[in-house]
Amino acid sequence: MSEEQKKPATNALGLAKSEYKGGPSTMCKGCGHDRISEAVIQASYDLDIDARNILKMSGIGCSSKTPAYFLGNAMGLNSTHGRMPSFSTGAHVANTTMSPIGVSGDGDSASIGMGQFVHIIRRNPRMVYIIENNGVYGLTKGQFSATADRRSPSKRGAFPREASIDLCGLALELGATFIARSFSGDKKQLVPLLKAALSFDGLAFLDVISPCVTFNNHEGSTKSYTHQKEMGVTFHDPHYVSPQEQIDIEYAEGELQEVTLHDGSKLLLRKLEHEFDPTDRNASFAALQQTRNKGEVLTGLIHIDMEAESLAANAKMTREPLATLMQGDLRPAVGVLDRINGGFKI
Amino acid sequence: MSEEQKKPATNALGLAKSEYKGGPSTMCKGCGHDRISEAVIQASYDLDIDARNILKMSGIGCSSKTPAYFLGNAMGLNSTHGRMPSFSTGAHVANTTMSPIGVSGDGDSASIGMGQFVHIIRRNPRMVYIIENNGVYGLTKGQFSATADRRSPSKRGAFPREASIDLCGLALELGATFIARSFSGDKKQLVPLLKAALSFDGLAFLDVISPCVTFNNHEGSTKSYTHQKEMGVTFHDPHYVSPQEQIDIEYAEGELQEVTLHDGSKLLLRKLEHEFDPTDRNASFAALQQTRNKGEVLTGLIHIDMEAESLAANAKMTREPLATLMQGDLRPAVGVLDRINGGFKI
Amino acid sequence: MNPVVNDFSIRIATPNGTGSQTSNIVIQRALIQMGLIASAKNLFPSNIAGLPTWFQIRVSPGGWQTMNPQWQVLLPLNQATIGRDLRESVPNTVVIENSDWKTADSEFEGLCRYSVPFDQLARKISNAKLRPRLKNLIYVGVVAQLFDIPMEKIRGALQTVFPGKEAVVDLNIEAAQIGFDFAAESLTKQDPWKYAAADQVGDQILLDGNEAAALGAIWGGVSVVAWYPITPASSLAEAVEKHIGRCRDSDPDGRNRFVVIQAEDELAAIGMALGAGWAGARSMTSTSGPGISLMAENLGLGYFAEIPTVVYDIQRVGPSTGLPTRTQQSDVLQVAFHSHGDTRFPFLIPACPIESFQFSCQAYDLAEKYQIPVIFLSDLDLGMNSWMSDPLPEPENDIHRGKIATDEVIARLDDWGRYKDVDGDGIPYRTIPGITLHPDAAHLTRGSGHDENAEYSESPEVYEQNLDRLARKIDGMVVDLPAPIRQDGDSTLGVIAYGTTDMAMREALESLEQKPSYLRLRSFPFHDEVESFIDDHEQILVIEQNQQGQMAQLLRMHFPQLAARIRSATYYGGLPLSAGFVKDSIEQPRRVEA
Amino acid sequence: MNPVVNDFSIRIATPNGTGSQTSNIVIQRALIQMGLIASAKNLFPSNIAGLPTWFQIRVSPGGWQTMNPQWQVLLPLNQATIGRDLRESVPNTVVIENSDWKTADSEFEGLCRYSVPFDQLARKISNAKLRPRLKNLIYVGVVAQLFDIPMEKIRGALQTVFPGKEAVVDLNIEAAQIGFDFAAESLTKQDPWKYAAADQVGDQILLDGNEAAALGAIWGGVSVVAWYPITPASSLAEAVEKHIGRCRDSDPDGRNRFVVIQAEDELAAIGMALGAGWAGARSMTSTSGPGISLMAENLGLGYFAEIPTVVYDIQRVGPSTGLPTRTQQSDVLQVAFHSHGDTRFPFLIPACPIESFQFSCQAYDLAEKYQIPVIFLSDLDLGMNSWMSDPLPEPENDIHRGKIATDEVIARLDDWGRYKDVDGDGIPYRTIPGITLHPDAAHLTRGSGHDENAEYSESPEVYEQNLDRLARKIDGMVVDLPAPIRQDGDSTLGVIAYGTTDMAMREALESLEQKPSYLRLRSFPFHDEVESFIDDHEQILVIEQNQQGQMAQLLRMHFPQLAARIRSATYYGGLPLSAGFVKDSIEQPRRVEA
Ligand SMILES: Cc1ncc(C[n+]2csc(CCOP(=O)(O)OP(=O)(O)O)c2C)c(N)n1
Ligand SMILES: Cc1ncc(C[n+]2csc(CCOP(=O)(O)OP(=O)(O)O)c2C)c(N)n1
Ligand code: SF4
Ligand code: SF4
Ligand SMILES: [Mg+2]
Ligand SMILES: [Mg+2]
Repeated sequence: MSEEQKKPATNALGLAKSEYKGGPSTMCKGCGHDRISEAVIQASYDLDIDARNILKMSGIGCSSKTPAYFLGNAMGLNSTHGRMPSFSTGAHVANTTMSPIGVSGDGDSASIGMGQFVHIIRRNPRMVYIIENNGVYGLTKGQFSATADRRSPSKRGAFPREASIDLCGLALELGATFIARSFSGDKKQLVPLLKAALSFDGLAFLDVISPCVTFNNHEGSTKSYTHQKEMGVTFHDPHYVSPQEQIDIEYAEGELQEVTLHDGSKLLLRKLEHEFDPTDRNASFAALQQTRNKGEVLTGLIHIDMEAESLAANAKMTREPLATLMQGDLRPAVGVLDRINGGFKI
Repeated sequence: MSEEQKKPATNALGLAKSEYKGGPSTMCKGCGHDRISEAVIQASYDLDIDARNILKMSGIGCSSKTPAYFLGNAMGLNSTHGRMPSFSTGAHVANTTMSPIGVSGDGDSASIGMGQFVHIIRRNPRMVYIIENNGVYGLTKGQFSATADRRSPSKRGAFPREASIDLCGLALELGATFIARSFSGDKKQLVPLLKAALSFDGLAFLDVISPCVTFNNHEGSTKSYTHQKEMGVTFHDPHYVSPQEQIDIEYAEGELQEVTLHDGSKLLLRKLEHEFDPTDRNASFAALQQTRNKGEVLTGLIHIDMEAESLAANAKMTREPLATLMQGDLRPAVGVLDRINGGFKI
Repeated sequence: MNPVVNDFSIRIATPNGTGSQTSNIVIQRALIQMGLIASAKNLFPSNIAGLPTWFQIRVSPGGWQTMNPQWQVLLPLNQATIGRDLRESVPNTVVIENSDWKTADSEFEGLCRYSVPFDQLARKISNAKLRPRLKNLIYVGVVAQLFDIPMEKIRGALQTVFPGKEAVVDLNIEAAQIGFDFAAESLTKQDPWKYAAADQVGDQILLDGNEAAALGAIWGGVSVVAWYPITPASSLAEAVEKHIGRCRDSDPDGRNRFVVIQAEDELAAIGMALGAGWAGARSMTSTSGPGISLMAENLGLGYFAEIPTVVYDIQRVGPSTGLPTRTQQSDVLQVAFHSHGDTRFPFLIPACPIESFQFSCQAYDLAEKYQIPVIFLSDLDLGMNSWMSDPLPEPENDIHRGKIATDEVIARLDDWGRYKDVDGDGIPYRTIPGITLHPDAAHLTRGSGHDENAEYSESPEVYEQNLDRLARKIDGMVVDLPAPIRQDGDSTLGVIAYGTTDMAMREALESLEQKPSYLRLRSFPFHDEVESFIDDHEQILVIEQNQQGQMAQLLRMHFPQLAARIRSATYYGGLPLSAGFVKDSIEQPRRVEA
Repeated sequence: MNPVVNDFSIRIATPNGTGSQTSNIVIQRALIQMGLIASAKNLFPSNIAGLPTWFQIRVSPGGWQTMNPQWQVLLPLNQATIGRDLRESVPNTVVIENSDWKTADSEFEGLCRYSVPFDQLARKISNAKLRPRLKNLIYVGVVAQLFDIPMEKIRGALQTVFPGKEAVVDLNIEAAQIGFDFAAESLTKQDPWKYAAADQVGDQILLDGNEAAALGAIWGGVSVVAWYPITPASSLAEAVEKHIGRCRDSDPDGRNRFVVIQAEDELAAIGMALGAGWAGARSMTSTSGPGISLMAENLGLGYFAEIPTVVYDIQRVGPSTGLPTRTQQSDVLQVAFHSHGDTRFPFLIPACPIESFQFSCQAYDLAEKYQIPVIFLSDLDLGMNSWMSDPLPEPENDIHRGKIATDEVIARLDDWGRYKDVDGDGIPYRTIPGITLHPDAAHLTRGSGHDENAEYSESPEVYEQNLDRLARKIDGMVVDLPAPIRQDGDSTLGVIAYGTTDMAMREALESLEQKPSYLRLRSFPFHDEVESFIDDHEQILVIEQNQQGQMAQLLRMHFPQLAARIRSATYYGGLPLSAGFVKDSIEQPRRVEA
């Protein structure tokens, strides 16, 4: 082996990809969630991210365990079931210089966590919000989640009694600023979308279909690998270009839509069969409607709103971390209390 | 005064409208909520409802207090903040022969109650779900609710920082089977919609704009009487015809859409300016989108789905009240336990 | 009749939402401007407009701010309650009635009656549009004339209510003057009560406990506030929001060094507060009964994962929705053992605005030093009623953030671990994400079983050791918690109270012949002094505002050897506690159980 | 070597999710078919596949089903834990090792070692596709051969696991036989342990506490089940769903006389249960730690508005997420005083499957009679481990729905009111909407202050009276609650335990020279017998599975006169309690605090 071959490739920070790993996964073999962890590792490595600036946030579930299995150098908080959004919001405002990556499950977000899911979208803090969507409660052994759809039987053959939730449709209705759907089996699509999400100043929501091989990958399941391969459709291929990079891919005129993200990076969307501008909210609605009506699962960037203000901007927050403010910054100056007391004088 | 004039008018049950009242209201004078109570009284009277078959359900808030002020002969449960949906679901399944009318506020349902709101829509129990929507927390003195929109300042001039929720849009996205919006100041529209809701076997959701005169009826508020009068639009006038009644109104050909409800009653929709078929979910989406884009508030029947199954049907529930099943119905027959024990024999 | 000066209470009954609150406050403030400690209890309904409210203003030579369950002067200005108001009045109570109303003369029997044609007088108010509101000022004038409050004090009080709005003050004065003139001309003084200027006030200020606590939070360095509206806690978060931008300097770009988020509910509010605490900011949330219940699960995470935050529980009457606008001390057992599993939460119990300020300020240091959610346990009486108080004192101590595992600390410590008890006090060194960058620092904080290095573990030994360390940590907190205040008496009886019960206790003690000893608890877990106090007395009576004697129960649990001598006297009707209840409980045990 | 018959434990270590569970159960069942009480403890991780699991099967002459913390036979078939498994084994432990793995010989020092080439043997399994799963059956055969379990019992056991699937049974037997044959040919018995047919079992059945409780609910007449998945409570609701349709007759149209709803979370689950209880159906929900915390607010409404329902709390290790698959008894203080304000919730504590069935069944009568949420307080050890038990007995009592304000009752009673204490027992007559049609019946149930007629009231007297009535009502419950079980010994020591601690207690008692008295609590509030038991003994030791000695605390609170003699011994590592712990605690107090 030559000297060169021995040294692993490194990124601009001089880090090998392996340094973006976490502990060994305890997921079942073949679980979609592991593929998503890999995509996060890939995206972080490619983006030369210092993991120590990432906050890994999660709720409870198999999916919510995965932050233990990526970015081992990042700190994380495995919170309570369904409450990742509020913990993330708090952590985010405490230190807006950090980038939170929130990982949740369809049970965690669409069932018990629905309230917080809805309200974090309204609040729009800067973070990446990934739902590892398998249509079941993996960790509690295969009960239906709220994204299980009526046509999709359980392993034992029962069908969900309730209407399923399309998380992307819901996010769109609620005014989310960055909505994408992808598939844990489609790294080529997922990684650039994750990169774009990490470059976005606002809530970047990713609904990632992530089959549960143990409880929901059987025939008839609409969250299985097979189903997603058959019924998944997309309107464009995403390609992420960092601020430093040149756009070196050649496209035909009009074939490409370019979205410039907050940090100057670009998301290039190579159009496929259909015309569809994800910056146009009405078009996003239409695209979703149209595919759903056909029983298809639309993936790709579904909507992006580069105009909306994020929570920190909206709240006119300092760019310093609140977490490190000192006595001098926090405690009002001597004399202020006298003034206050004076105001209470009758 | 002649004998005849003295006697108040009565309905088919021989009840005067006053017998549909509740206790004296403790709302502020002019509060929109009181108008909604009146509409419930009117609809119940007109429909010859025996109030003892109604369950009045609510959460916490000014709005949630109103069940005390209508249908004094009905029993009710004033539950906890944001949890009316779950209490109603439980009460409903306990006795499906009763009709629950759930009353909630925008704070109660769209803030703390969002999770339960979403999930009761998925479950589709037969009930009327009214949100008395004033864009504020009335009872806790005027904080913004999640339906407060960004353009609408508080009394003290502050603007909401977060995107507002369109409850009808949300319900539609979630697959609700009956969605209407109305205005507490528009009895002519609200009463027939309520009647249709009461005749519907499934969740009939009514988002009723109901101005809070004390905290959110000032200039600039988008939940004020003035704003609703200016920006409210509707696509059709509703007219309710009970199963016994003849359709005695004359309409031009094609001017009328007729929806036959589960109990055989009909909701007649007289078309106004626009073409719009509320039984077509895509059309409902389009109508909402279109009006929202113009800053208008669409009222009227927004969507109705006569095909969907209600919870009780879906769960193959008996039509007897579970509440009155006796020992003989409930406890398994003698011998069954032996069989069960046998199954545990190794 | 000999005049009785500065020693009586006025009760004003009105429907709420009619603007009478301004008039009531004006009377209180005018008295304060006369140099009197005028305490006020606002008994308001859970409603926005139309339901009965009572406002009770007390002046006493001792300057007591306890609620006086009896009143000497009554203004029954709410037709819905007039009958009851009169019936509840003791003989000779002065009644200022609306003579435009038809009330049976018999109702007034034994009472000293002044009739005022309020509705007629109101017509004299020049500004017709504002008449419905200004009308309330007429009774202010009547009270002023009858009991000797100079009209310039009324004006002075109005100026504090409408600062800088002289035109408004003039309109109000005009209405008050109408009442004053009527009383002067048409009423003949037949009662002994009067006010006279005195020197009780000094440099005292008037504020409510919630506002004091809010300021304490600001001085304590809070920077993330997440809350959900609920009476009686809303005004605390709202006061933080009101003051923080004005008290705390912006950053060089003029941007806020804080954020206040109105959450969608209490589950989210505590989640945000804990998320912020975990990420290193000083954070808080404020709530009451239903909200504190909803926080159970997340508080358990905060406890077990050792995340600092401050939770203000402003207690109201429970259980359930209870009486949202009435006061109680009935969350004690709940907060002490909140959440499932073995937990124990420290709480602080202020008894006055200054303690509200101080304990609130201190709570942030405690939360960070001990890495735990700290509960600030106040109540509606302290939180929402206004109290005369010495000015809020500048905090004595600088902000202390406790043990932080900075990179240097990790490098220095031998084999640091997030949950390692390096110093033998049960307190580990915590990291701050983004600040602690040492290669060993990264870990996943979790509510599941974890070892000293924050790694997931299902080991029984690791689990037990961790719980034991937590217990040690919390036991150790007492050295930093506000110590109980002991005052020895001349009896074998020791009385224990806490929080707002203190006011009634102190007033009652003053009036007792034989004085029991008095220990005021100010925090949990208990100091050793609590045990020695119990040990020093043959009998212990715990006086508190809940049904079950919750603090007495907590004491019995903690001092089983002494439990037999602990009795309890409880009031739980929702009104601020009176000295009379305390006195009676001590003198002739009533509602006292073993 | 003298054989030791039917008195040892086998511990099987495997990664979870590999199908070993079937093999383990087959061994247990084969032993049962031999007439042995074979108890099993499944120590599984909070994970779906790949993490360590231990399964421990115990047979003893006494038929004890307590966990034996030591094992005499070990199958360390998980490479991730083999080192630890060997180290934790006492000398002479029999080890059945996988000879295909490289484990240092030194690790086996002092142990009795049988080497089995499992991987090689697996290749003999004819069905290649199923080999990975069937492979586990090989150790079943080895165990059978070594310890004398006849292969036809293995077959019999497989038939109970795969009823009616002879082909599957054959496949499994083939694999087991490979192990059996290998052992017969290649292993030389060097240890004393063996099984022999006996007569311990009689007509006993094998089931877990959750399934028994589920059946109790069905026999108790539950018709509305609302739940949210959580370990270790899910299997209870799932068992109701499994059995109810088969046990309860449909209506004449073939439609269900029940409904099971998987709620979106625990807040909704308890809301649905209470809504149903309010509307007159018998309802339940099941949960554990985090879920019971989330139910706090709504349970308070149920308490205060007096709504019947049954809540199953299957305790796991807390606080917070804790160890979801391990057992504890640490929600005691929380459920006793759940929710804010003054509350007290009755709870039932089963100690075996029969009590799970009976208490569960009875809970519905109690909930309806006393109009209150009743908590069924079990734990993971009872709920999820399988237990040998006498057959479930037909309930003795008919269903009783308590005091219902039917139209006749209202007409008969003088001035009925929803919350009126007509009979002096604190229990009012409740209405059922749609059933009670009397014109006076209608009212609005609420969690806010209300008078006897369910009208909103802020009156302090009304509030106090209502809380007092509630206290009376709950005090009165003891006559109907399962009484404690007392067993007098020959010592001045009295030991108190409850729930699953009972198994360890009874086994320990058997082995003690001087026997303390033993009182087993079965419910809260406490019966008078509890007080007299404490009174009768100089020292009281409460043994329980939590850190703080929560039940001891509860006892101290309730019997302050006797509190001084109550000590507590606690285990909280999450494993099922052993008799050894109990014995040690009694003999040589360890972890015993004042
Ligand atoms: C309050 C609470 N209720 C229930 C649970 C049990 N629980 C753990 S994970 C889970 C569902 C997880 O499903 P999902 O989020 O879809 O994750 P997956 O395992 O499918 O990735 C549940 C119900 C819990 N931990 N906390
Ligand atoms: C758990 C809980 N949190 C907070 C409150 C306080 N609270 C009472 S009503 C209310 C808001 C009501 O707003 P909305 O539902 O819009 O009703 P409105 O008064 O506007 O009709 C709040 C926050 C409560 N009762 N319970
Ligand atoms: S149970 Fe399902 S979701 Fe969980 S780890 Fe296994 S495959 Fe993944
Ligand atoms: S505060 Fe607003 S919502 Fe409440 S009663 Fe008054 S007007 Fe109505
Ligand atoms: Mg899932
Ligand atoms: Mg509102």
